[in-house]
Amino acid sequence: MYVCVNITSEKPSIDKLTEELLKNTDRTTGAVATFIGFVKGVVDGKKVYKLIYSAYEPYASKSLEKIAYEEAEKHGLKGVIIIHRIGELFPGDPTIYILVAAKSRHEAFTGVRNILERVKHESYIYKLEIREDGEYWVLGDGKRIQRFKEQSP
Amino acid sequence: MYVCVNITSEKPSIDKLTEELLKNTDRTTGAVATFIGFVKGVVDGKKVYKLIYSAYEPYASKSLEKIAYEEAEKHGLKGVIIIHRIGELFPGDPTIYILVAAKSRHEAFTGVRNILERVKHESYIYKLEIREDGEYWVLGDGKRIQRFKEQSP
Amino acid sequence: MIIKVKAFSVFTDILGKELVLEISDRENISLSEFIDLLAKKYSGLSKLLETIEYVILVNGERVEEEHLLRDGDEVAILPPASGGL
Amino acid sequence: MIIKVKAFSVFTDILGKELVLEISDRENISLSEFIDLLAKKYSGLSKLLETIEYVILVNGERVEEEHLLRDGDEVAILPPASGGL
Repeated sequence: MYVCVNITSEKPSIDKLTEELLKNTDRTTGAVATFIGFVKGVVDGKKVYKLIYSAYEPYASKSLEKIAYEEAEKHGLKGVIIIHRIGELFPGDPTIYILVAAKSRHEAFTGVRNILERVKHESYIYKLEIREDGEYWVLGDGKRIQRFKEQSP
Repeated sequence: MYVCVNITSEKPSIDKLTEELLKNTDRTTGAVATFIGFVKGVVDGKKVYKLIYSAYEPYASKSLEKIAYEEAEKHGLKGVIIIHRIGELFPGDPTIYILVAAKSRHEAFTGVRNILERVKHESYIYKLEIREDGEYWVLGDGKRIQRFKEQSP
Repeated sequence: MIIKVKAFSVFTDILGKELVLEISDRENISLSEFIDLLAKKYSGLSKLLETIEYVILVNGERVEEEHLLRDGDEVAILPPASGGL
Repeated sequence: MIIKVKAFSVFTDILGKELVLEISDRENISLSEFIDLLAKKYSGLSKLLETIEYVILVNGERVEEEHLLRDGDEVAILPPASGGL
């Protein structure tokens, strides 16, 4: 079972990640399912200027590893890669990459979906949304609190 | 709605396909779900040497386009790319790429799964499996008939 | 009247990938009559058509058995697809 | 005794990203006593802790409220995660 996680400001190559996954799994891998999240340019009808992601390291990376191993075990996955980007990201920028290798398409799809849901809730990664109508901390799956302390200039 | 299909012997770049999808969809795209199929090195416990895919063109491409448009309509997808490779493919080689762009992860996952199932059944694309125990035509989702006419040398 | 036949997958074992038939002894021929004619000419085809599911297309379209073929038509004989993976 | 506090997301509005507290007037302090002390020092923290769900970790682990902090411990105050997309 191959697991690789990374929290980084860099933008990775999906081709290289896919090759890495294939190289590190055995010859019975028939399916790779991938999810990529992108910064949306509009949320709740408001223009989004950028997102700022921050992570509580090293525990955020450890949480991603835990999710990857547990889901791989549960669904018989052959390989899992999770890359989460942090820092300033702009509309159209990719935020997260989840790649899952499995013998069949069913395992791969189930694996990638479950991993994404768990990353959203268990990852110690946090999002600030900078929009035309203010700055919002995003808590959990959609709750927003307006930022009440201006960042020092 | 952006649709691109291609039946080719070439191996495409997933990074380029993903960029193409983002470039051709609007700013509310938040999710891209991707499926890539690979030639397995072992099937039914037998070593696989190679697969030979053939397509009935131009109707195979038309069938992929039909599937892409219909599923995009049905699930509110923003973009669909389907690339199917033909010719000789060896273990570890990618055979099919399906990329789906949507506003949310749920639409993207549902879209890519449904498109894959339909491609398997409605695409006028055919597979010959060259294995250590003979050559098999694959019919539908797993039925195999041993080839009874040797290819001329 | 010239009819082109395209075969795929297991049907190529019997018919080859492509063949061109000239029908000279009659004015017109329905799709089912044409398939019967093929089956007489190529042994093994009848048995295969009884054994597996198949689709026959004329110029890429599904048509009725009684559909009359025209000069230059392309008839394709296809087993269940196996694209995807 | 030195305790490092790390705040994330909405908690940084009150605490900043990181602060270091020196507890000199007592031998030991439980996690809940420490959070009470923080709440006295930083107005708005109590209200926020009542308003939203949160997790407090000590050196990356979930611990009981009565857990006694030790010199050099890192206490993190975290709202619900919002990674992914």
